[in-house]
Amino acid sequence: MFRLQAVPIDCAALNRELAAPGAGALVSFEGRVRNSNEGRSVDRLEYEAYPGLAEREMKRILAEAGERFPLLGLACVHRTGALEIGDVAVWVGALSGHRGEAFEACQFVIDELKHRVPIWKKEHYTDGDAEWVNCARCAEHAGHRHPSTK
Amino acid sequence: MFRLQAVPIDCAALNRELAAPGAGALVSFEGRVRNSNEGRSVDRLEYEAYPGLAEREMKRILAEAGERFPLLGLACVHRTGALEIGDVAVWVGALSGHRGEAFEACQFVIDELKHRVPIWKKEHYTDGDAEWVNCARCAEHAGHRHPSTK
Amino acid sequence: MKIQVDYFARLRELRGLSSETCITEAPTVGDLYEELNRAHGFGMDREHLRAAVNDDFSSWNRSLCEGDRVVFIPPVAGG
Amino acid sequence: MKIQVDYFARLRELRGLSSETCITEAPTVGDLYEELNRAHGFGMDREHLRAAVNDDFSSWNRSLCEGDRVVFIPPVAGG
Repeated sequence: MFRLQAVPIDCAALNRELAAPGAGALVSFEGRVRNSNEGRSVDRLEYEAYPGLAEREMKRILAEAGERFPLLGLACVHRTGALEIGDVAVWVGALSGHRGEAFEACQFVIDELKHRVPIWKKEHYTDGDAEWVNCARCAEHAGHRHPSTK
Repeated sequence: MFRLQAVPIDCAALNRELAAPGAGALVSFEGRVRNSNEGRSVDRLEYEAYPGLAEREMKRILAEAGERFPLLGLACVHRTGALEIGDVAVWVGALSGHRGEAFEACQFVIDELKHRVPIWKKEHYTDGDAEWVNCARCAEHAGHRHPSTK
Repeated sequence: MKIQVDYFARLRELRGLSSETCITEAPTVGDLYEELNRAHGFGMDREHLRAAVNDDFSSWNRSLCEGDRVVFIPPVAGG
Repeated sequence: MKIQVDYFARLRELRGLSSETCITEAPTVGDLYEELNRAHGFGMDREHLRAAVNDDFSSWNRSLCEGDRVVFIPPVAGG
Protein backbone atom coordinates (compact mmCIF):
# COMPACT_ATOMS: atom_id res chain seq x y z
CA MET A 1 0.00 0.00 0.00
CA PHE A 2 1.23 3.48 -0.87
CA ARG A 3 -0.52 6.77 -0.73
CA LEU A 4 0.19 10.46 -0.95
CA GLN A 5 -1.80 12.65 1.39
CA ALA A 6 -2.06 16.34 2.20
CA VAL A 7 -3.23 15.75 5.80
CA PRO A 8 -1.07 14.65 8.79
CA ILE A 9 0.09 11.02 8.77
CA ASP A 10 -1.40 8.98 11.62
CA CYS A 11 1.58 6.69 12.27
CA ALA A 12 -0.07 5.01 15.26
CA ALA A 13 -3.05 3.86 13.16
CA LEU A 14 -0.80 2.74 10.33
CA ASN A 15 1.39 0.68 12.68
CA ARG A 16 -1.70 -0.93 14.21
CA GLU A 17 -3.15 -1.81 10.79
CA LEU A 18 0.02 -3.77 9.94
CA ALA A 19 -0.81 -6.98 11.77
CA ALA A 20 -0.79 -10.73 11.12
CA PRO A 21 -0.83 -13.73 13.46
CA GLY A 22 2.50 -14.93 12.05
CA ALA A 23 4.19 -11.56 12.48
CA GLY A 24 7.02 -11.33 15.01
CA ALA A 25 8.47 -8.00 13.93
CA LEU A 26 7.25 -4.60 12.83
CA VAL A 27 9.92 -2.09 11.85
CA SER A 28 8.64 1.37 11.12
CA PHE A 29 10.33 4.52 9.92
CA GLU A 30 9.11 8.07 10.42
CA GLY A 31 10.87 10.73 8.39
CA ARG A 32 10.32 13.97 10.25
CA VAL A 33 10.98 17.60 9.37
CA ARG A 34 14.30 18.70 10.92
CA ASN A 35 15.03 22.26 12.00
CA SER A 36 18.25 22.32 9.99
CA ASN A 37 19.72 20.88 6.81
CA GLU A 38 23.32 21.07 5.65
CA GLY A 39 24.07 23.80 8.14
CA ARG A 40 21.07 26.00 7.30
CA SER A 41 18.32 26.71 9.78
CA VAL A 42 14.99 25.45 8.40
CA ASP A 43 11.69 27.12 9.24
CA ARG A 44 9.26 24.88 7.30
CA LEU A 45 9.01 22.68 4.21
CA GLU A 46 6.80 22.11 1.21
CA TYR A 47 6.49 18.75 -0.50
CA GLU A 48 5.24 18.43 -4.05
CA ALA A 49 4.63 15.12 -5.83
CA TYR A 50 3.96 13.99 -9.37
CA PRO A 51 1.12 11.71 -8.26
CA GLY A 52 0.68 9.45 -11.30
CA LEU A 53 4.34 8.48 -11.48
CA ALA A 54 5.04 8.62 -7.74
CA GLU A 55 2.33 6.03 -7.14
CA ARG A 56 3.48 3.83 -10.00
CA GLU A 57 7.15 3.92 -8.97
CA MET A 58 6.35 3.31 -5.28
CA LYS A 59 4.27 0.28 -6.22
CA ARG A 60 7.31 -1.06 -8.07
CA ILE A 61 9.52 -0.43 -5.02
CA LEU A 62 7.06 -2.21 -2.72
CA ALA A 63 6.84 -5.13 -5.16
CA GLU A 64 10.65 -5.35 -5.36
CA ALA A 65 10.85 -5.43 -1.55
CA GLY A 66 8.24 -8.21 -1.54
CA GLU A 67 10.42 -10.25 -3.90
CA ARG A 68 13.60 -9.70 -1.89
CA PHE A 69 12.22 -10.23 1.62
CA PRO A 70 9.64 -12.61 3.09
CA LEU A 71 7.15 -10.04 4.36
CA LEU A 72 3.69 -10.18 5.89
CA GLY A 73 2.95 -6.53 5.26
CA LEU A 74 4.57 -3.43 3.78
CA ALA A 75 3.18 0.06 3.45
CA CYS A 76 4.25 3.64 2.90
CA VAL A 77 2.55 7.04 3.17
CA HIS A 78 4.07 10.35 2.05
CA ARG A 79 2.85 13.85 2.89
CA THR A 80 2.41 16.65 0.40
CA GLY A 81 1.96 20.35 0.99
CA ALA A 82 3.21 22.56 3.82
CA LEU A 83 4.92 20.92 6.82
CA GLU A 84 6.29 22.32 10.06
CA ILE A 85 9.32 21.21 12.10
CA GLY A 86 8.58 17.85 13.72
CA ASP A 87 5.84 16.87 11.26
CA VAL A 88 6.05 13.41 9.74
CA ALA A 89 6.90 13.68 6.04
CA VAL A 90 6.97 9.96 5.31
CA TRP A 91 6.12 6.72 7.10
CA VAL A 92 7.22 3.20 6.13
CA GLY A 93 6.18 0.04 7.94
CA ALA A 94 7.51 -3.49 7.30
CA LEU A 95 5.95 -6.52 8.97
CA SER A 96 7.52 -9.98 8.95
CA GLY A 97 8.02 -13.17 10.87
CA HIS A 98 11.53 -12.25 11.97
CA ARG A 99 13.20 -8.93 12.57
CA GLY A 100 16.11 -9.09 10.12
CA GLU A 101 13.95 -8.92 7.03
CA ALA A 102 11.69 -6.24 8.53
CA PHE A 103 14.69 -3.96 9.15
CA GLU A 104 16.09 -4.62 5.68
CA ALA A 105 12.78 -4.12 3.88
CA CYS A 106 11.97 -0.91 5.74
CA GLN A 107 15.38 0.54 4.95
CA PHE A 108 15.22 -0.64 1.33
CA VAL A 109 11.89 1.13 0.79
CA ILE A 110 12.96 4.47 2.24
CA ASP A 111 16.32 4.37 0.41
CA GLU A 112 14.69 3.61 -2.93
CA LEU A 113 11.94 6.16 -2.35
CA LYS A 114 14.52 8.89 -1.82
CA HIS A 115 16.34 8.02 -5.02
CA ARG A 116 13.55 7.14 -7.41
CA VAL A 117 10.17 8.60 -6.53
CA PRO A 118 9.21 11.97 -8.07
CA ILE A 119 8.60 13.94 -4.91
CA TRP A 120 10.31 17.24 -4.26
CA LYS A 121 11.03 19.24 -1.14
CA LYS A 122 11.32 23.00 -0.91
CA GLU A 123 13.08 24.21 2.20
CA HIS A 124 12.12 27.56 3.66
CA TYR A 125 14.95 28.87 5.80
CA THR A 126 14.68 31.07 8.87
CA ASP A 127 16.61 33.78 6.97
CA GLY A 128 13.67 34.05 4.53
CA ASP A 129 15.39 32.25 1.66
CA ALA A 130 13.86 29.12 0.07
CA GLU A 131 15.25 26.39 -2.15
CA TRP A 132 14.25 23.16 -3.88
CA VAL A 133 16.53 20.55 -2.31
CA ASN A 134 19.07 18.93 -4.70
CA CYS A 135 18.12 21.31 -7.43
CA ALA A 136 20.13 24.42 -6.76
CA ARG A 137 23.29 22.33 -6.80
CA CYS A 138 22.18 20.60 -9.97
CA ALA A 139 21.59 23.90 -11.75
CA GLU A 140 24.96 25.25 -10.53
CA HIS A 141 26.60 22.04 -11.60
CA ALA A 142 24.99 22.21 -15.02
CA GLY A 143 26.16 25.79 -15.31
CA HIS A 144 29.65 24.87 -14.23
CA ARG A 145 29.95 22.05 -16.76
CA HIS A 146 28.39 23.93 -19.66
CA PRO A 147 28.87 27.63 -19.02
CA SER A 148 28.05 28.46 -22.64
CA THR A 149 24.51 27.13 -22.27
CA LYS A 150 23.73 29.29 -19.24
CA MET B 1 15.15 4.95 28.98
CA PHE B 2 14.35 1.32 29.69
CA ARG B 3 11.54 -0.20 31.62
CA LEU B 4 9.92 -3.54 32.27
CA GLN B 5 6.15 -3.49 32.56
CA ALA B 6 3.37 -5.99 33.13
CA VAL B 7 0.75 -3.94 31.26
CA PRO B 8 0.39 -3.55 27.46
CA ILE B 9 3.02 -1.40 25.75
CA ASP B 10 1.58 1.80 24.23
CA CYS B 11 3.85 2.04 21.18
CA ALA B 12 2.03 5.06 19.77
CA ALA B 13 2.67 7.11 22.92
CA LEU B 14 6.29 5.96 23.09
CA ASN B 15 6.92 6.92 19.46
CA ARG B 16 5.34 10.34 20.06
CA GLU B 17 7.46 10.96 23.16
CA LEU B 18 10.64 10.47 21.14
CA ALA B 19 10.87 13.91 19.58
CA ALA B 20 13.45 16.65 19.04
CA PRO B 21 13.58 19.61 16.66
CA GLY B 22 16.77 18.28 15.08
CA ALA B 23 15.35 14.80 14.52
CA GLY B 24 14.86 13.68 10.94
CA ALA B 25 14.37 9.97 11.57
CA LEU B 26 12.60 7.75 14.05
CA VAL B 27 13.08 4.01 13.58
CA SER B 28 11.00 1.86 15.86
CA PHE B 29 10.80 -1.87 16.38
CA GLU B 30 7.84 -3.81 17.76
CA GLY B 31 8.52 -7.43 18.69
CA ARG B 32 5.15 -9.15 18.61
CA VAL B 33 4.01 -12.58 19.72
CA ARG B 34 3.90 -14.92 16.70
CA ASN B 35 1.47 -17.83 16.40
CA SER B 36 4.31 -20.24 15.64
CA ASN B 37 7.96 -20.80 16.48
CA GLU B 38 10.33 -23.29 14.92
CA GLY B 39 7.44 -25.19 13.40
CA ARG B 40 5.36 -25.42 16.57
CA SER B 41 1.98 -23.75 16.90
CA VAL B 42 2.06 -21.23 19.74
CA ASP B 43 -1.00 -20.40 21.83
CA ARG B 44 0.41 -17.79 24.22
CA LEU B 45 3.63 -16.73 25.96
CA GLU B 46 4.92 -15.82 29.36
CA TYR B 47 7.85 -13.48 29.89
CA GLU B 48 9.83 -13.43 33.10
CA ALA B 49 12.62 -10.98 33.88
CA TYR B 50 15.33 -10.63 36.48
CA PRO B 51 14.54 -6.95 37.02
CA GLY B 52 17.68 -5.74 38.83
CA LEU B 53 20.08 -7.11 36.25
CA ALA B 54 17.80 -6.65 33.22
CA GLU B 55 17.62 -2.93 33.95
CA ARG B 56 21.34 -2.63 34.58
CA GLU B 57 22.31 -4.53 31.42
CA MET B 58 19.81 -2.64 29.25
CA LYS B 59 21.21 0.68 30.52
CA ARG B 60 24.63 -0.52 29.41
CA ILE B 61 23.27 -1.46 25.98
CA LEU B 62 21.58 1.93 25.56
CA ALA B 63 24.80 3.69 26.64
CA GLU B 64 26.84 1.63 24.17
CA ALA B 65 24.41 2.56 21.39
CA GLY B 66 24.76 6.21 22.38
CA GLU B 67 28.54 5.96 22.03
CA ARG B 68 28.38 4.24 18.64
CA PHE B 69 25.69 6.33 16.99
CA PRO B 70 24.83 10.06 17.10
CA LEU B 71 21.34 9.81 18.57
CA LEU B 72 18.77 12.30 19.79
CA GLY B 73 16.74 9.72 21.68
CA LEU B 74 16.74 6.01 22.43
CA ALA B 75 14.31 3.98 24.51
CA CYS B 76 13.14 0.45 25.11
CA VAL B 77 10.22 -1.15 26.94
CA HIS B 78 9.80 -4.89 27.56
CA ARG B 79 6.65 -6.69 28.70
CA THR B 80 6.51 -9.27 31.46
CA GLY B 81 3.78 -11.75 32.32
CA ALA B 82 1.21 -13.42 30.09
CA LEU B 83 0.95 -12.35 26.41
CA GLU B 84 -1.38 -13.38 23.62
CA ILE B 85 -0.68 -13.72 19.89
CA GLY B 86 -0.19 -10.26 18.38
CA ASP B 87 0.72 -8.58 21.67
CA VAL B 88 3.82 -6.39 21.69
CA ALA B 89 6.55 -8.06 23.75
CA VAL B 90 9.20 -5.40 23.25
CA TRP B 91 9.44 -1.94 21.74
CA VAL B 92 12.63 -0.07 20.75
CA GLY B 93 12.73 3.47 19.37
CA ALA B 94 15.79 5.28 17.99
CA LEU B 95 15.67 8.97 17.08
CA SER B 96 18.40 10.74 15.14
CA GLY B 97 19.18 13.46 12.65
CA HIS B 98 19.55 11.01 9.77
CA ARG B 99 18.03 7.62 9.09
CA GLY B 100 21.15 5.47 8.79
CA GLU B 101 22.11 5.74 12.43
CA ALA B 102 18.52 5.35 13.61
CA PHE B 103 18.21 2.02 11.77
CA GLU B 104 21.57 0.83 13.05
CA ALA B 105 20.94 1.86 16.65
CA CYS B 106 17.48 0.30 16.75
CA GLN B 107 18.78 -2.99 15.38
CA PHE B 108 21.81 -2.90 17.69
CA VAL B 109 19.60 -2.51 20.77
CA ILE B 110 17.21 -5.35 19.92
CA ASP B 111 20.08 -7.67 18.89
CA GLU B 112 21.99 -7.02 22.11
CA LEU B 113 18.85 -7.28 24.22
CA LYS B 114 18.13 -10.73 22.84
CA HIS B 115 21.64 -11.93 23.60
CA ARG B 116 22.44 -10.27 26.89
CA VAL B 117 19.43 -9.25 28.95
CA PRO B 118 18.09 -11.71 31.55
CA ILE B 119 14.55 -12.07 30.26
CA TRP B 120 13.03 -15.46 29.55
CA LYS B 121 10.14 -16.61 27.40
CA LYS B 122 7.98 -19.64 28.04
CA GLU B 123 6.03 -20.77 25.00
CA HIS B 124 2.67 -22.46 25.52
CA TYR B 125 1.84 -24.54 22.46
CA THR B 126 -1.60 -25.31 21.10
CA ASP B 127 -0.97 -29.00 21.84
CA GLY B 128 -0.87 -28.19 25.57
CA ASP B 129 2.90 -28.50 25.92
CA ALA B 130 5.01 -25.61 27.25
CA GLU B 131 8.72 -24.85 27.15
CA TRP B 132 11.25 -22.21 28.17
CA VAL B 133 12.77 -21.09 24.87
CA ASN B 134 16.49 -21.90 24.40
CA CYS B 135 16.52 -23.91 27.57
CA ALA B 136 15.22 -27.33 26.58
CA ARG B 137 17.91 -27.52 23.93
CA CYS B 138 20.52 -26.35 26.39
CA ALA B 139 19.57 -29.04 28.90
CA GLU B 140 19.53 -31.73 26.16
CA HIS B 141 22.86 -30.46 24.96
CA ALA B 142 24.31 -30.58 28.43
CA GLY B 143 22.97 -34.11 28.84
CA HIS B 144 24.37 -35.13 25.49
CA ARG B 145 27.81 -33.86 26.31
CA HIS B 146 27.96 -35.18 29.84
CA PRO B 147 25.65 -38.18 30.01
CA SER B 148 27.26 -39.36 33.26
CA THR B 149 26.14 -36.21 35.08
CA LYS B 150 22.48 -36.63 34.12
CA MET C 1 1.95 17.72 -33.09
CA LYS C 2 0.29 18.62 -29.76
CA ILE C 3 2.11 17.55 -26.61
CA GLN C 4 1.00 18.27 -23.06
CA VAL C 5 3.87 19.24 -20.79
CA ASP C 6 3.37 19.25 -17.00
CA TYR C 7 5.79 21.00 -14.66
CA PHE C 8 6.62 20.24 -11.05
CA ALA C 9 8.71 21.82 -8.33
CA ARG C 10 11.57 24.03 -9.57
CA LEU C 11 10.62 23.64 -13.23
CA ARG C 12 7.02 24.65 -12.43
CA GLU C 13 8.29 27.78 -10.73
CA LEU C 14 10.76 28.59 -13.51
CA ARG C 15 8.12 28.10 -16.17
CA GLY C 16 5.47 29.90 -14.10
CA LEU C 17 2.80 27.33 -14.82
CA SER C 18 1.87 23.72 -14.05
CA SER C 19 0.86 22.54 -17.48
CA GLU C 20 0.82 23.70 -21.08
CA THR C 21 0.05 22.32 -24.50
CA CYS C 22 3.00 22.64 -26.87
CA ILE C 23 2.76 22.61 -30.63
CA THR C 24 6.08 21.09 -31.63
CA GLU C 25 7.93 19.28 -34.40
CA ALA C 26 10.50 17.85 -31.92
CA PRO C 27 10.95 14.20 -32.87
CA THR C 28 12.03 12.97 -29.41
CA VAL C 29 11.49 13.76 -25.75
CA GLY C 30 15.06 15.06 -25.55
CA ASP C 31 14.55 17.38 -28.50
CA LEU C 32 11.42 18.76 -26.85
CA TYR C 33 13.37 19.52 -23.69
CA GLU C 34 16.06 21.34 -25.63
CA GLU C 35 13.40 23.36 -27.45
CA LEU C 36 11.69 24.36 -24.20
CA ASN C 37 15.01 25.04 -22.46
CA ARG C 38 16.04 27.37 -25.30
CA ALA C 39 12.69 29.14 -25.12
CA HIS C 40 12.49 29.51 -21.34
CA GLY C 41 16.08 29.19 -20.07
CA PHE C 42 15.56 26.63 -17.30
CA GLY C 43 19.33 26.53 -16.80
CA MET C 44 19.17 22.83 -15.91
CA ASP C 45 21.25 20.39 -17.87
CA ARG C 46 19.40 17.36 -19.23
CA GLU C 47 21.77 14.97 -17.51
CA HIS C 48 20.38 16.09 -14.15
CA LEU C 49 16.80 15.49 -15.19
CA ARG C 50 14.76 12.44 -16.04
CA ALA C 51 11.90 12.32 -18.50
CA ALA C 52 8.48 10.77 -18.13
CA VAL C 53 5.87 10.15 -20.83
CA ASN C 54 2.29 9.23 -19.95
CA ASP C 55 3.09 8.69 -16.28
CA ASP C 56 6.08 6.42 -16.70
CA PHE C 57 9.79 7.02 -17.00
CA SER C 58 11.06 7.38 -20.55
CA SER C 59 14.38 7.52 -22.36
CA TRP C 60 15.33 10.86 -23.87
CA ASN C 61 15.33 9.41 -27.37
CA ARG C 62 11.75 8.15 -27.24
CA SER C 63 9.73 9.38 -30.23
CA LEU C 64 6.91 11.75 -29.37
CA CYS C 65 3.34 10.95 -30.39
CA GLU C 66 0.38 13.27 -30.72
CA GLY C 67 -1.30 13.67 -27.33
CA ASP C 68 1.67 12.47 -25.24
CA ARG C 69 1.87 13.89 -21.73
CA VAL C 70 5.49 14.73 -20.92
CA VAL C 71 7.12 15.61 -17.60
CA PHE C 72 10.73 16.63 -17.00
CA ILE C 73 11.75 15.46 -13.56
CA PRO C 74 14.23 17.54 -11.53
CA PRO C 75 16.37 15.69 -8.95
CA VAL C 76 13.97 14.16 -6.46
CA ALA C 77 14.04 14.80 -2.71
CA GLY C 78 11.24 12.81 -1.12
CA GLY C 79 11.36 11.37 2.36
CA MET D 1 28.19 -18.53 55.21
CA LYS D 2 24.66 -17.41 54.29
CA ILE D 3 24.01 -16.81 50.60
CA GLN D 4 20.69 -15.80 49.06
CA VAL D 5 19.97 -17.64 45.82
CA ASP D 6 17.18 -16.38 43.53
CA TYR D 7 15.77 -18.50 40.76
CA PHE D 8 14.15 -17.46 37.50
CA ALA D 9 12.40 -19.17 34.62
CA ARG D 10 13.32 -22.85 34.13
CA LEU D 11 15.55 -22.96 37.21
CA ARG D 12 12.73 -21.47 39.31
CA GLU D 13 10.40 -24.19 38.12
CA LEU D 14 12.98 -26.97 38.60
CA ARG D 15 13.81 -25.75 42.13
CA GLY D 16 10.14 -25.10 42.90
CA LEU D 17 10.83 -21.77 44.54
CA SER D 18 11.94 -18.22 43.67
CA SER D 19 14.44 -17.62 46.42
CA GLU D 20 16.17 -19.43 49.24
CA THR D 21 18.90 -18.80 51.78
CA CYS D 22 21.69 -21.38 51.55
CA ILE D 23 24.14 -22.16 54.31
CA THR D 24 27.22 -23.14 52.34
CA GLU D 25 30.97 -23.50 52.55
CA ALA D 26 31.34 -23.24 48.73
CA PRO D 27 34.30 -20.91 48.12
CA THR D 28 33.17 -19.68 44.69
CA VAL D 29 30.01 -19.02 42.71
CA GLY D 30 30.81 -22.02 40.51
CA ASP D 31 31.23 -24.30 43.52
CA LEU D 32 27.87 -23.15 44.85
CA TYR D 33 26.21 -24.02 41.54
CA GLU D 34 27.75 -27.50 41.55
CA GLU D 35 26.58 -28.01 45.14
CA LEU D 36 23.00 -26.97 44.31
CA ASN D 37 23.02 -28.92 41.04
CA ARG D 38 24.09 -32.08 42.93
CA ALA D 39 21.37 -31.49 45.51
CA HIS D 40 18.53 -30.69 43.12
CA GLY D 41 19.52 -32.16 39.74
CA PHE D 42 18.90 -29.14 37.49
CA GLY D 43 20.37 -31.11 34.59
CA MET D 44 21.83 -27.93 33.12
CA ASP D 45 25.52 -27.72 32.44
CA ARG D 46 27.30 -24.65 33.84
CA GLU D 47 28.64 -23.74 30.41
CA HIS D 48 25.06 -22.92 29.30
CA LEU D 49 24.43 -20.66 32.28
CA ARG D 50 25.79 -17.34 33.44
CA ALA D 51 26.16 -16.25 37.03
CA ALA D 52 25.18 -12.98 38.67
CA VAL D 53 26.13 -11.71 42.12
CA ASN D 54 24.37 -8.72 43.68
CA ASP D 55 22.59 -7.80 40.45
CA ASP D 56 25.58 -7.86 38.16
CA PHE D 57 27.20 -10.54 36.03
CA SER D 58 29.97 -12.45 37.73
CA SER D 59 32.67 -14.93 36.79
CA TRP D 60 32.22 -18.46 38.07
CA ASN D 61 35.38 -18.23 40.11
CA ARG D 62 34.35 -15.18 42.10
CA SER D 63 34.69 -15.77 45.85
CA LEU D 64 31.45 -15.76 47.77
CA CYS D 65 30.92 -13.38 50.66
CA GLU D 66 28.41 -13.55 53.49
CA GLY D 67 25.11 -12.05 52.38
CA ASP D 68 25.79 -12.25 48.62
CA ARG D 69 22.73 -12.58 46.44
CA VAL D 70 23.40 -15.08 43.67
CA VAL D 71 21.43 -15.84 40.49
CA PHE D 72 22.14 -18.53 37.91
CA ILE D 73 20.98 -17.33 34.54
CA PRO D 74 19.59 -19.82 32.02
CA PRO D 75 19.91 -18.95 28.31
CA VAL D 76 18.00 -15.72 27.79
CA ALA D 77 15.15 -15.28 25.31
CA GLY D 78 13.89 -11.72 25.58
CA GLY D 79 12.41 -9.78 22.69
